[in-house]
Amino acid sequence: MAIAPHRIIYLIFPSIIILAGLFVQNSYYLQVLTFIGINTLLALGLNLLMGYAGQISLGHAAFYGIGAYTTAVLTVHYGLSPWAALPCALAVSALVALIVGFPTLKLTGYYLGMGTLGFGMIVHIVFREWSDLTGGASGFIGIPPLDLGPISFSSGRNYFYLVWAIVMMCLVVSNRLINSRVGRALRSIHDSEIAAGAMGINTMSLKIRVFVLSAVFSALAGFLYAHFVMFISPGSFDFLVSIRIVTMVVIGGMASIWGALFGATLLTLLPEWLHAFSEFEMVVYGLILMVVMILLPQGLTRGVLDIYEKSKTRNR
Amino acid sequence: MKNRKQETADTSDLLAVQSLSKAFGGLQALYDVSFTVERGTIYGLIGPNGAGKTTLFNLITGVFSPDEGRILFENKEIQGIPIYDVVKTGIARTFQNVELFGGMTVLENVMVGCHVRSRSGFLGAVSRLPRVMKEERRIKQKSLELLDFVGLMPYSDQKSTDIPLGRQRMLEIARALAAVPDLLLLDEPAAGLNAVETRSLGELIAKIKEKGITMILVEHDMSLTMKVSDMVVVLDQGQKIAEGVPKDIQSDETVMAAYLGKSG
Amino acid sequence: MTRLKWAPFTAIVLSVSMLWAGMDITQARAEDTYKIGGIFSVTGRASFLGDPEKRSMEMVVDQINDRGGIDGKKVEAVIYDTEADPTKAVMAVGKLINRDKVIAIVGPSTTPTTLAVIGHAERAGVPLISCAAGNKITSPVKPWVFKTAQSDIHAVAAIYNHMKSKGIKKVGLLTVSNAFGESGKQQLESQAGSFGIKILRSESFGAKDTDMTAQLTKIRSEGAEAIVCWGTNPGPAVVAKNLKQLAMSIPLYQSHGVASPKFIELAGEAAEGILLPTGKILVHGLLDESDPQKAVLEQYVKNYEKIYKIPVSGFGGYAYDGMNILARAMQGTGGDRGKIRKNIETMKNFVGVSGVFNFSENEHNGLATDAFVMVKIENGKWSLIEQ
Amino acid sequence: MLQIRNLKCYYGRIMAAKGVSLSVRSGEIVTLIGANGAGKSTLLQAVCGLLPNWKGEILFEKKSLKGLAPPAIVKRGVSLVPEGRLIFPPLSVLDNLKLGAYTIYRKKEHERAAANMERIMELFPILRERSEQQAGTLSGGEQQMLAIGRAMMAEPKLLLLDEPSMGLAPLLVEKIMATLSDLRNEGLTILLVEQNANAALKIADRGYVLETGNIVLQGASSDLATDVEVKRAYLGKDYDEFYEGRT
Amino acid sequence: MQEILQYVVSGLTIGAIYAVIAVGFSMLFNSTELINFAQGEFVMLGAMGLVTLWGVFHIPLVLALLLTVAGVSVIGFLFERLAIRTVRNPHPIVLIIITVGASIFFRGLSMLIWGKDAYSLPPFTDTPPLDVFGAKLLSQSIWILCISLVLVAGLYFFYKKTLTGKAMQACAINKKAACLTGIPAERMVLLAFILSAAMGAVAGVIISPITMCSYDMGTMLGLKGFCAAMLGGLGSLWGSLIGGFLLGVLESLGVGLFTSGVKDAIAFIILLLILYFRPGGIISAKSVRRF
Repeated sequence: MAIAPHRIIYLIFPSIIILAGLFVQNSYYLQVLTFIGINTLLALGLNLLMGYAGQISLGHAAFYGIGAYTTAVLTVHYGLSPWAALPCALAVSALVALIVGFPTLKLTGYYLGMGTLGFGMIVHIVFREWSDLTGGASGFIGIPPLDLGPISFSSGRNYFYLVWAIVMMCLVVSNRLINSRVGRALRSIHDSEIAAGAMGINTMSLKIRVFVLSAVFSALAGFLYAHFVMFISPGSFDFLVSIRIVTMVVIGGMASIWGALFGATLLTLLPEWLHAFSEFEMVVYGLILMVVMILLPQGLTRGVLDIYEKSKTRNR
Repeated sequence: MKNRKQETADTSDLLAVQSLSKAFGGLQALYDVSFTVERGTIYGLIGPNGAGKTTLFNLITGVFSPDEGRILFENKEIQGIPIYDVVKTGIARTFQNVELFGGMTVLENVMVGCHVRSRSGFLGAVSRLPRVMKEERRIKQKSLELLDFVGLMPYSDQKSTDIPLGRQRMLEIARALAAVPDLLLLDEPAAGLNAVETRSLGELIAKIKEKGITMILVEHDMSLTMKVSDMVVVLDQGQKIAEGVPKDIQSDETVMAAYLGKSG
Repeated sequence: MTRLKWAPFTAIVLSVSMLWAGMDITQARAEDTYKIGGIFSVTGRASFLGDPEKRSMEMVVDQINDRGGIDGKKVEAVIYDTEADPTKAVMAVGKLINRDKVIAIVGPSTTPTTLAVIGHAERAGVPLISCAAGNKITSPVKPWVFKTAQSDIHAVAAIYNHMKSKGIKKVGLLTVSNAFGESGKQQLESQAGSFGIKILRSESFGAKDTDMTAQLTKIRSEGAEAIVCWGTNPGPAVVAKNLKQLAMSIPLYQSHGVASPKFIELAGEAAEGILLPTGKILVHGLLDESDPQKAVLEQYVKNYEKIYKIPVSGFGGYAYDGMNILARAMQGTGGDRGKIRKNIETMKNFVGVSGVFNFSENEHNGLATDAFVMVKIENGKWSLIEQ
Repeated sequence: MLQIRNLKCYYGRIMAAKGVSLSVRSGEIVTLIGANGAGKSTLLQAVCGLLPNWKGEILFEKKSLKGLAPPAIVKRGVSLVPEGRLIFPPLSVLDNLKLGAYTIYRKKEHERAAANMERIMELFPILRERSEQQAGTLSGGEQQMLAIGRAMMAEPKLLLLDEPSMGLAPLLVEKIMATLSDLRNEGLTILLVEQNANAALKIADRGYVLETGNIVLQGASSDLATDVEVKRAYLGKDYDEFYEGRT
Repeated sequence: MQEILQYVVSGLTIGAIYAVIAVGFSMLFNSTELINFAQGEFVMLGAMGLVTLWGVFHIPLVLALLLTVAGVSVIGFLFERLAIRTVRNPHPIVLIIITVGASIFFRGLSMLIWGKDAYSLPPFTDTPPLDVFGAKLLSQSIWILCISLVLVAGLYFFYKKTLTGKAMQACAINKKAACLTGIPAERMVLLAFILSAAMGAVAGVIISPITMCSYDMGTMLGLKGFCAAMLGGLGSLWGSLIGGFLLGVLESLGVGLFTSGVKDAIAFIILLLILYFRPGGIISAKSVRRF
């Protein structure tokens, strides 16, 4: 290899995005791409927690929702500018993650899964029942679009660029994090918690910090979602959404930043394709999940590489 | 980085274990064990299965806290300190079952070892300020030096679990050394190694000793233990039954009985 | 190890190729048809609404085309499923407006999905005729958004009128904890005062709950004279059963959300004596010949049952009306969205399945309280209550 | 009866047996001694199918045990009394024993199982006394008896024992060993893995000394008992001299 | 006072259902350390099965019950063989996704078979509600309470008295030791799967008359059942039973004493509290006997 591939990727990837923005004329596709971007953020955040720190969360939609509802409440009820609401949304999400993280991350395995699931459920019920603030089950209307001086992000193309610029930024942040002192410590927790402790890593505190970071990513996605759709309702942040985020991470391939991108792309597009199956959609979707996990438990990104390598060695 | 004291003449005790006891449920894993480790020496810790050797290791490194007794390291009490702070005081360890970070390369494993001797955090990682990058370079260089020291340089880019077991043991030692310890605890470093590997392990231990690092060695390969240790402590059923230089231990009747069963 | 370095490329190549496969690059065909979008929750938790709506819309479009289309041009319906998911609804509306280039949209089926897509239709300037009931959709009025479903306001008014005539003053509410129930609860609470009715207790139940005796017990302990249950199947049927089991004999009012034969089937004997407001479709056979809607209703029911061989549901009519209103508004516009919008807004006395529509600049629903009739379930059948 | 040829097996990533060959003849007690980590337990686990990926040959009554799962090996007539006894603590003593005869009950031969039970009870009268008690409440020695009894319920032809003396007082060790001796006299073949070399060699006919995955010594147990090499295997001798000989 | 009694009675009915589902979870967890997120779908299949056999084809009730439970057991058998046994890398996260996939698959399949409508069934016996000091106890509730108690007692008997039951316990206690006594552990895992599917089916069958059955009824029931299992101590039979009843009664009292909006939140708040402060559950599976 002449040039390290992880460097080239930072050229290729933005070019693809810029080109996509220029050539995709149809704003429906831009819309789909924007949703893919938002989902990538979600998957990226959870991937840090699940893929790198090895801690499962079945309640991540809660942070997604907290991000969305905080900005909605602040911009609509208190008339704040969305850009002022953004740091608040991230901070609220981080604070909740901090409070919840302390007792929850002491749990392991299925118990951790159940703890996070329960948390997600409770937050969902809060969204639904606190109707004075959240608009209750019928949802929250009138969220303003994003503007930055003269640039309006209400158009599909501008929003597409905004979302993907943020995705790009988060990809870089994640990548830098993973390949740093903290990132190595994080990955060491995944591989052997006891050895990590013996290396002087305060595993509990690190786990909580990653949990908070991953909550912030999710809240960012929630913020973007809220100002894109300009309407939110509790149904968009329920248990099934949490599961879908987990699925994105697992199907894409855990412990690969780019796997999150692929997982998010697949899981966003899959339902669109499956419309062709109409009535069979759920059956096919369930089958795909099962079959992928049975055959390629490493996730598709890694799985496809494995298959490619095998065929290469066989041909030799 | 922590300043290393050049210890040559000073032979004061580095570690003192004083009447340590620990019970799990009804099982008394360790009962009233005391011994001291001199700076710059190698201490062999032996005993049959279930004698409490690993428990002792876990107490010293802060995995558990003792029910009773004290652990003095450089004259400071360290019992009950959480595991990650114990490392900071200067105690590093390896593991009986090779606890490498399988998802990382050989080099990265050692770099994790540098954790306590470096500072940059989340913001540093993301910002990549010159200060952070400098530290990163320093960590990398230090790790490469250590790999060279244990002879793993050619493997630095391989996945840590892909190299042979013997090398993995070496890697664990390099990783522990990256924490710049004063005291290194080796938990059965020769288990599963062949004769050649065991021999180079012995040589490595000698080299580490030359650097002035004190070691406690739990090992079943008696030939190795007896060869490298300056002092040997024998545990049986949670109690210290003998302590002395290897020659004496090898001919000690109590030790013999503990291992071979009471004869006659 | 080296192969892991290729993971980013693999991920990107896979993602991009998937996107490629997902986009059919084919250009929209020449404008020889009027394309109308439909978005209904054909599957998912509101499929009881979306499924008949989709059928009804397809039926109308076929009828129009059989008559030779609008101004000689055929009409083509492009229908997508929202699964009652706001995100999917937004995507579907985006697809309709930008890819299929539809002239107008009928749907979505539920209030949250409608609220989610309103902004997008407004910005694109596409007339949208929602089939959902929520008041928030048309109040305040948004220029491009209309709806054909009777508002909760009228349903609540119908119920309270009936209570007033029976002298009931103290009621307990039991609403489903979703958008439908919440909207109903708001109306019930805000209108109670003007009818001199006092709400003693307001309880809720989950859409999938299996037992509501606890809520009913609580309402009973407050001494309510009647109970209003606001929900869609199957929850209200459970309420009806539980009420019977608790041997509570106070009247039970249901909402128009259960106005389908399915409710009687689910509640069985417990359905006896239940009162509810409904569009006239359920009782079309009982209507007086003089009723303006009678002919429209009978034709709709006859056609629907002939084509689909299944009993008509009370909900498909929303899409039927929506499509018919659209068809009338499109005449002579040549597909100009602005003109269509204007035509709808000025439409008067349009007799539909759900009622007689009179739109105006400030009224984008166009229905009045007379769109509802109160019915009672007797001997497993609907019977009309003369007001 | 049991022949092991050039057995290599891995325990995790550690090669725990590096080409071990040994044989057990019908009706004898063979003991396998050696220090911790010598590979004794691994060897037993390979024989009874708990370690599926071994190389070499294991023949029981001339038939290979390769690829058989533990239950199938039990049916062939090989039972293991595992290290740490691994009784089922919440179940009663009686139930523990019954489960030992699982394969026999499955064949609907209830009388045979009952007869076995009677025999075990005679062998270890204390188990009869405690038959209704939860097995977890037994003392260490009683648990060891129960573990042996449970294995005997399956009517093994070859009984494998992994460190039966571990954690027991000397008096109890003697008692257990005496019982094993009795069983041998009744015709049972026994392969005994022990750290307690003295106790094991006292009842064994032959012995093997295992060190770091290799057999370094074998012979009649009376010879081994006095051999200095045995001592060396446990306590090591001079390092250089020793490794010179092997590399 | 009468109200409180009514809440308790209502809570016991719904609690019995949670209990049966929880027992299914616990049994499986005991033998396989696996959480089956498709357990709720087995409940749904049980209910829909009875709707079809009894409600549509008018097969005699008892026969329909047995056929339904048997049918769902077969599905459990196939599920274990095709989806669980074949997993190459049984990491918990992978298994969670597989069972979630299975639950979506089952839901989709039932939507195809039974459509999107809800169905209802009459109670097993048509007797008026029982009056317990003013609180109404439905005849179906009595059925539910009896059947679930009989079922758990039956399971208890199975574990206590039969050799197969003891063998299953042995596998749960220590798989290795069980193998060494000649117990075919894999078959026991399969049996655990079948039994837990059957438990789910029974739960579905007995609740079908008091509630409405539809293809998507299972998810929430499954989650609640899981909460109950956690509450009582995952892996403990009696714990699950108690956890189920407790959860039902607490929910019902929550409606009565607070407000119905927070009813579902109660279940999950209790779950969190238990996890934080007593992760072994009320009856800790670790310190107390497992069965």
